[in-house]
Amino acid sequence: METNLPTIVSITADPLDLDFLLAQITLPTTGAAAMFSGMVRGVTHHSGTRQTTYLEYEAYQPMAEAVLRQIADEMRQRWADLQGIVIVQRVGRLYPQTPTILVACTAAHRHTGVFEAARYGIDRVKEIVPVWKKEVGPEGEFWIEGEHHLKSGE
Amino acid sequence: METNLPTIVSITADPLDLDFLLAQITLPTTGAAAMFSGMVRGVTHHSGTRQTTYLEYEAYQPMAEAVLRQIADEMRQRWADLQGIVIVQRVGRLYPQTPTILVACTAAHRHTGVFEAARYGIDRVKEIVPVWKKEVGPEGEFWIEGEHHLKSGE
Amino acid sequence: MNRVTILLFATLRDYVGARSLELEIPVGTTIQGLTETLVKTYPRLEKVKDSMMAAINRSYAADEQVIPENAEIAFFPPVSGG
Amino acid sequence: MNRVTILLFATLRDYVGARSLELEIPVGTTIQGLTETLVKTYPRLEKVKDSMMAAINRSYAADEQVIPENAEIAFFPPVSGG
Repeated sequence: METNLPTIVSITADPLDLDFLLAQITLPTTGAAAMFSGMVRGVTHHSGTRQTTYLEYEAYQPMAEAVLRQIADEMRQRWADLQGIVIVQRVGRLYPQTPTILVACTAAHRHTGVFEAARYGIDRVKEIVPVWKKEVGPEGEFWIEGEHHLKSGE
Repeated sequence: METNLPTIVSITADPLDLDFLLAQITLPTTGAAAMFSGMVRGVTHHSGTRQTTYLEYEAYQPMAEAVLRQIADEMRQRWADLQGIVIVQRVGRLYPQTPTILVACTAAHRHTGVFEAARYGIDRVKEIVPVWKKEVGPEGEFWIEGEHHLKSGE
Repeated sequence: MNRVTILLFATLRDYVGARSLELEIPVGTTIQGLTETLVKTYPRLEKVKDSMMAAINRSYAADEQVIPENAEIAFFPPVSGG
Repeated sequence: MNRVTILLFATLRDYVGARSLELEIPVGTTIQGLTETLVKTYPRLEKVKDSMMAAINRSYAADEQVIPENAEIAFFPPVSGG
């Protein structure tokens, strides 16, 4: 694994700047990037319709950044052609239609696993990164709990 | 197929603004976006190393935009949960590390085919959109030809 | 006769030496027929004619397709966008 | 005795009523032992203790893991980021 390949992981209260972040992982040899972004839903259709006024994201920041780095390492182990990786989780009070996370990875060509790697990255973020969100809406506020219970070794 | 879902297709000489384009396809019900971006490689490793000074992209613009719209329709037919779609191809003189294309699609959740749809979109762009690029480097200039020969019905 | 506009892209433009041509062709001419006419006039097209793609009025057209009146025809090599 | 810092997140913070605690625990205490101690002191944790996750010094820790000296322990519910 080359050590000079860019890996950017961060828990931040700042807005996500996709163009800037993508530029950070675009090398002279880069030809392809796959990205995933999640947003706050203002309206959720799921056994009825729920309105969300905002989400309040909280992180165990130092551990969360360490786990993001672990996920980036897992991506590199599984997809050896990856060049740059970005995993940035935004925290704080986030309103509907605001991007909350970016998982992005680059490679020389698109048939190198970039799509699978980005998908793996967001799946792992939702499984193991210590971040929680409280949903605030017209019917009050409640913490959203993940469904993933860690197995030993994760 | 709902008709008020945003579909943005364009052949443009302007820089791609990912944050802006993503916002255009983020609805109140949107929770996930998958994106693909391609960039100009300055250095290509492929049976030796090739340097690229810049690429000159040319399009048969009205047909290219019609074909982009056709590809967006194909994506919607295959992945019924898609909300917004962006396919923007940049043309003109583009230097290494510059994004040349964005294919992006949104949905309420990530397990809706957004990754597969974005990948399908870029594959189709490379197959059927009438755009060509001339590569200019230290050893002169030459047109890059695609490898896809259309079958009847495409 | 049928007056058509022919647009040429990428390498084909270099081989023909023009971005577009205005041509009078017999009514009933197919894409294949027009291709053969162009190859006779511009012999450099000979080596690429098997990979040439054609469009009629901004839609892909097969060799056997008959060219309608006042059509906008385009010829181009395999695409390489993205 | 071993002096440790305990950090609490999300619902657990609400149930305990604090973001962090400083505690003296017997040397050799495991995560499971500390969890039981906390549940006794803060009975509202009872209903969530089976889904509580723990970290020692910013790494996930299993129930049987022994807590080292001066450790930073964290307890939290299943994560929900992204």
